[in-house]
Amino acid sequence: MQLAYTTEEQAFREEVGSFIRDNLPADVRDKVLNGKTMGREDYLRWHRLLYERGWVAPHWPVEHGGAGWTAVQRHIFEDECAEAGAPPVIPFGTTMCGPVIIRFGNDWQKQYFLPKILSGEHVWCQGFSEPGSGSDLASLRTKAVREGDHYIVDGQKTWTTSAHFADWIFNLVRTDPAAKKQEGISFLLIDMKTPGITVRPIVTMDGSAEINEVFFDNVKVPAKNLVGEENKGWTYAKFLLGNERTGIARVGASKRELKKLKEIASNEREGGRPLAASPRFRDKIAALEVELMALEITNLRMIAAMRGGKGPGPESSILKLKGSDIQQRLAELVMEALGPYAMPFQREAMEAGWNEEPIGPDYAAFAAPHYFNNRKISIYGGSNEIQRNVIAKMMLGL
Amino acid sequence: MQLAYTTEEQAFREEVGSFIRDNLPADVRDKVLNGKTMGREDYLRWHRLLYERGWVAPHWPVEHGGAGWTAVQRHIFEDECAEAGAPPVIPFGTTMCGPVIIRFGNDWQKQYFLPKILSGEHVWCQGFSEPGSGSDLASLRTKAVREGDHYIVDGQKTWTTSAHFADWIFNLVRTDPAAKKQEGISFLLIDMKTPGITVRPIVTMDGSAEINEVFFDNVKVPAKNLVGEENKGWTYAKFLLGNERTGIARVGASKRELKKLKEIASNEREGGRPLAASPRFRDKIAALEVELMALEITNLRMIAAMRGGKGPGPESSILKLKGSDIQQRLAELVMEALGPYAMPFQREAMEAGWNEEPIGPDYAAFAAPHYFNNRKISIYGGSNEIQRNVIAKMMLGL
Amino acid sequence: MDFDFSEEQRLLDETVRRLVKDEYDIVKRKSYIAAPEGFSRKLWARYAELGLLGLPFAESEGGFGGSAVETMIVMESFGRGLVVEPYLAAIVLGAGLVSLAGSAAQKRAILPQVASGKRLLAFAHGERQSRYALADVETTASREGGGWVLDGRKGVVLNGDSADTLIVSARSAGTSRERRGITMFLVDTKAKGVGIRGYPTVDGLRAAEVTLESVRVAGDAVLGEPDGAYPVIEHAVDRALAALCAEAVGIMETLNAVTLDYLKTRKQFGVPIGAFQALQHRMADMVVEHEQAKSMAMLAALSADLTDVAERRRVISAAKVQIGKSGRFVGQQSIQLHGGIGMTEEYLAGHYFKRLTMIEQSFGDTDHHLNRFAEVTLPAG
Amino acid sequence: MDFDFSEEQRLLDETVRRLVKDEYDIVKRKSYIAAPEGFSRKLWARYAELGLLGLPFAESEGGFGGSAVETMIVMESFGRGLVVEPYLAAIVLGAGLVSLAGSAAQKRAILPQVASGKRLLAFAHGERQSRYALADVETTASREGGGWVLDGRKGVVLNGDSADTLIVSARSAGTSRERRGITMFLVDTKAKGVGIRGYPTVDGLRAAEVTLESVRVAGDAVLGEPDGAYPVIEHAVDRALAALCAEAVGIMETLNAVTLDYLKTRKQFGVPIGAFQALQHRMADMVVEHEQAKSMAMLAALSADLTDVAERRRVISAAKVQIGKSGRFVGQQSIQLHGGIGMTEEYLAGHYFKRLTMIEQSFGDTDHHLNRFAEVTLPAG
Repeated sequence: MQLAYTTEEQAFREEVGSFIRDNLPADVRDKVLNGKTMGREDYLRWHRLLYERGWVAPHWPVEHGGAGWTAVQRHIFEDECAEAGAPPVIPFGTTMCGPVIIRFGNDWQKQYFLPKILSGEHVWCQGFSEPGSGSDLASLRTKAVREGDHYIVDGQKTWTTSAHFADWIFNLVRTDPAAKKQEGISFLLIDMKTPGITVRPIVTMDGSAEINEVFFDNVKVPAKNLVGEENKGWTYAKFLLGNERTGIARVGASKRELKKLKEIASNEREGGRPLAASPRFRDKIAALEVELMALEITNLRMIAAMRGGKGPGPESSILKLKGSDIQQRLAELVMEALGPYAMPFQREAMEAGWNEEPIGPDYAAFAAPHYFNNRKISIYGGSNEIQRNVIAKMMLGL
Repeated sequence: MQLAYTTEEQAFREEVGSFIRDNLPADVRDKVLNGKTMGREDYLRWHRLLYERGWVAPHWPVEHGGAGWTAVQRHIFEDECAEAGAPPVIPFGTTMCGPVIIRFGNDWQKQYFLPKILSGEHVWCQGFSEPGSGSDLASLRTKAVREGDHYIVDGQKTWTTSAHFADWIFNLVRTDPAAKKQEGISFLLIDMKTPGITVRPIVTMDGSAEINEVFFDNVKVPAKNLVGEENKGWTYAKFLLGNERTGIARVGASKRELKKLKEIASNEREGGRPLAASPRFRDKIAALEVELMALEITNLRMIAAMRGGKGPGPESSILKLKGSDIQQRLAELVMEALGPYAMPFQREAMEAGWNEEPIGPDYAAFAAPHYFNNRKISIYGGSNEIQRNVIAKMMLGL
Repeated sequence: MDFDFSEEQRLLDETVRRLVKDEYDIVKRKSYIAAPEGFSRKLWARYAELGLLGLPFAESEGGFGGSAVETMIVMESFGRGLVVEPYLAAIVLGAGLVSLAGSAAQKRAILPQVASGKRLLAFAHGERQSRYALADVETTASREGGGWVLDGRKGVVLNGDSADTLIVSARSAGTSRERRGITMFLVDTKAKGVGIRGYPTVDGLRAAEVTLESVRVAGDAVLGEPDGAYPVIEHAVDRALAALCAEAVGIMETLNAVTLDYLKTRKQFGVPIGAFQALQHRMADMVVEHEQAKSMAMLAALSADLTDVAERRRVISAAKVQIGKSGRFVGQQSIQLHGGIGMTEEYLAGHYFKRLTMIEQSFGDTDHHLNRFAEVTLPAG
Repeated sequence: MDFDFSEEQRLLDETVRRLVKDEYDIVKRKSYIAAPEGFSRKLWARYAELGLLGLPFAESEGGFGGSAVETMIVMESFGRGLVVEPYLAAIVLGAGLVSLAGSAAQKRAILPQVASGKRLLAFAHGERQSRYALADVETTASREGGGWVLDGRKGVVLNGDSADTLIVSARSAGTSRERRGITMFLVDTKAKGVGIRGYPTVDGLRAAEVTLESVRVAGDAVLGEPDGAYPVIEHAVDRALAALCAEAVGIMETLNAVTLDYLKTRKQFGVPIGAFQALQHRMADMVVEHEQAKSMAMLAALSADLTDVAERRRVISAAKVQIGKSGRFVGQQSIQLHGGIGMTEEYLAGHYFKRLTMIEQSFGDTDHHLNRFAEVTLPAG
């Protein structure tokens, strides 16, 4: 039993660190570290650099462009990237749709889509949630009717992150309305430029517009874009949802935010002294740091358990629960640290290129919006209530 | 809108205060304030004094010996008694069984039992819970079979507070095993000296023995001890449980305990200074004091609402939830304040008459046992989970 | 002891409830916010007609002589509807300070204009370094001839960009953070040297950064006793805190109502989500928190003008602590129970949540007031 | 990076698990507690046979050279079974101090006897006023000839009533609460002037109040460097804290297991109570807390002998904070989910809950360690 990295792991870590130092564009890093609005091109610049290095989808099988890393290497990579302020790779292609195509797609799909996912030519988004189906995903109603060698798709998806700049969407559609709800669903790949698709941004309460509604009105989709078999889409969706959850704890990003919180609390003053020196505020930061330390080890333990070839199980719900709580509380403490200066709403200060004098300290503009935006973390990707259901039912047999 | 007492209310308060000062036996008060073991006679001495004053069951109709008080007067009385360290009146006769007899009993029962409840000649206990029926009270199985002018009772009750010194028990028994579970239950009054009754104490984890199992083996009970109609007992039990819940918040007792906590925290030392001056511990006391202030007002608001003649509704679940949380946290903080000196187990120091040198300060012996014992508060009388169910279903219609 | 409103109070309550119900929903509110000043002048005039703007000061001063209970009644309804007009800034604080500290002449000149809606006041007090400490004033006031010169910066001045007159606090004596030595001045926002940068706040209201560069005011611009403004400021802010507590209680009431409604109507897995016990229990706890908060808001209103300052501090700070904790729970959980829809700008819950959140950070957050409370109840040593 | 045990560690784990499983249940435990010393001498001899009593010190000292990881393995199983033998007091602390600070002669004289189970040690350090501050020592040591005279009182000395030898800390220089100036002494419990008042603790263990009245010891009774005991004491206590964390994790494992079992078997309203979502979610949170606690207990074991003292402090205190919070939640909720039966003396859950509660108050509670942690991670100023 030892927590120190092996010599090889340490060397790998240094390799990753130096790659980031040498390549991460300074303006992208600045946006990530300061929570500014990220556009398609911000993500893609980093994506292409990773692609050139062969690190953009390290978890894929080597023959499809993966890196053949161990779970520990993946963790090191993700941790280093997050702490250094590299943007995440948009997960919809590399982490979600790609593995489904690799596992269940036909040869044409593999040859056509996988290279474009890797290179960044195709940015993907995910068409799962619908207005009527939140936690109860299988109740979806967007339908696809086969006509000759096409499907005609009608319906609506929602909460679709990145749809406003995505090239493709992978969609769950109902192909057999008569079947039981899980059994009439298919998995369809749709070009976002197809006529009949409308994207409407959803503004969230923090004022940002990262998510969208996507409307499908008589959208004609070639039948060759069906993944696997018709009406088996639920199986592929479950594979996708159960896959790749080691990053779910978001430990690296939280470590970065903790560091920022400490800087802010040292800079803010209370009665002439740093807020970080006030026993009350200091205790809150410390309590959160302890939780994060524990989560990091819990995450590592689960990664280590995967080395034996076991996939991530319901245990990843533990990581999601604690991870989301920590992220939310970090944003909460940053906002608290600002005191009255959390109040000014400076939406424009969150856009790149804005260089007027900020109201209050330069980190003020992001504080409250981040807190509001982060409330989503315990809602999306399976709400915290769903995660507890998973633990109770799948781990504990209740 | 005003929170100050009226002149009449203030005069009443002073009357109560001076009665307590003049009459409450010092040794009983000492036992209450210091959490020592209370015996039957400790309760009864105070009971008899209240009886002589006409205050032992103030909420009863005046013709049966009640005091004709307003809800505010009752609150003042309870609050003054609790803060001053008077023991509670054992509620099983005055608050539980008495009102049921008054409402549903026959003339003989009223004439025989009510005066003896008032005078303290009969101490009562409650035969509701059974080993198989906790929150699901109506699933009880103790049966009573009619034979001539008697019932023959067989079965077992549990968690029976005061059974070891009670004279009578009011029992829910199943008289029609074929009926639906709520419909075959009767309400039977049983003399604890009847042959076939065995009382076995249940020692709780703090080492005390306040509760008991009560076994009924072929116990012969006169049919005249049946309250109301056979198989209607569930109605009477619901009346009993829904009745008389203004004291449920236990504000007076918590104010007394808060005072004690502050004294202890001022006496204990950390780094040579009073623990109460440590920002961390001070904050915890303060946060709890705020909750208690709020609960006191919430309690008063509900009492005021009852003045219009409305009985206590599901709102009393709010009082139970917050009240139990506050009581438990008070005991928790007292234990924390003791530091290592919460560890010595000095059961004998909790008995009256013990006068050896205590280990640690003289308040140490009670700290951890009280904390352990107080865990019951969120379990008995409808667990906190049941209280939340009540709010959700009866107040909110969920 | 009673919790009933008087007949006049009941009438006021009904009037304000009806007004807010008629004039406020999430769409109308957006249109009010879109106005240059960030609120509806038309509604402001209605409030004046109804006597609301003269509520908290005496009839002899041109007002209606209401107590903090009347303010509570107004603010609770304003919370229910998420009203954006500057009642807190201009009336509770601004007019409150004039009423508490002003000379007869000042009151005569200002308060009737306030009551009629013709003049807006704002309280320019907080500074970048002061956080929540009311005595932390570094803006300076120096005597010059019979008048004064003011220099400094004031931050997050509520509705500072729409005010006609600012009440500016400045240090006329003593050292930074000393209670003694603070003086208040009435300053015309158009006076030379006054710079105002207005902006929206995250909760849909408005505030401003104010700069004072050699601003010259006459001797009669002093509001209250020179060097002795601190007790008045503390009193006015305690009233503002009581008002904020009432507003927060109104917000919680609405949030609980819409969340309960959502639990009953939103279906998942074939049943209303309110059938799930974990959500039922959460909702029950939200109700408990609202009741506790409401109790303390009432107590705060009844204590906002106590002559026993220590007791006033104790109660007001306790109320703010309770409202902060209850509000955080109710706000966060109302969003959580709504799921995705609760996150969106077009749904009402998020707006209530944001305002509730900012109330917690107004005039001292939960930590600040827990400390202020403890200083009374558990004096150190 | 790996979390696997070595082959020897796996064997140790299996051995101790089996031993505890065979020799401990709630009835047997009661019989061990009923013995005069409050534990089973027979089991103590078994531990000696199995090498457990020599585990934490070097083979050259008569031990088996185990690290804090081996101690963790033992203590976690001891937690699972709620073992009452004085492993923490006599081995982790007592033998640990001798091994860390003793001279070659002292080690030779004492450690083999400890390993064989023939000699019991106890650490008489805390005092009435000291709470959790390790430097708060008022018991005095004065030189007299070549020896020393000890005077003072020690409180809540774990297993002090069964020890053959006490390790007594005393102030030989400096002022109260100063780190410098503390010296440790080996004191025979039968020495003249030593008074021992033993008693049970609320968690079923034993402790003692110790009085020292002009206790004379020879010069070679000094353990470690005169005046310089503090760093050694802190190190030994950090090891004890890591051991306590492991014990707590074992306790939580058992509590979660019996609670889950109860949820599955106890029926109310015609279904197992584990069918109620509110209880399912509670149980899920208990599992999460146990996992987080287990992570930190592992990290503590791997850090208990770090040469970087600040880093050791940081990790050990973080672990104690996590175990304190997780343990309180798991303990309280396990009783709550059991309902009435959980309150009774004859059911096992209450005993586990009581020990878990007292672990939180041992060698610094959550507040104490949160502060110690923050002193490293957020140094004041």
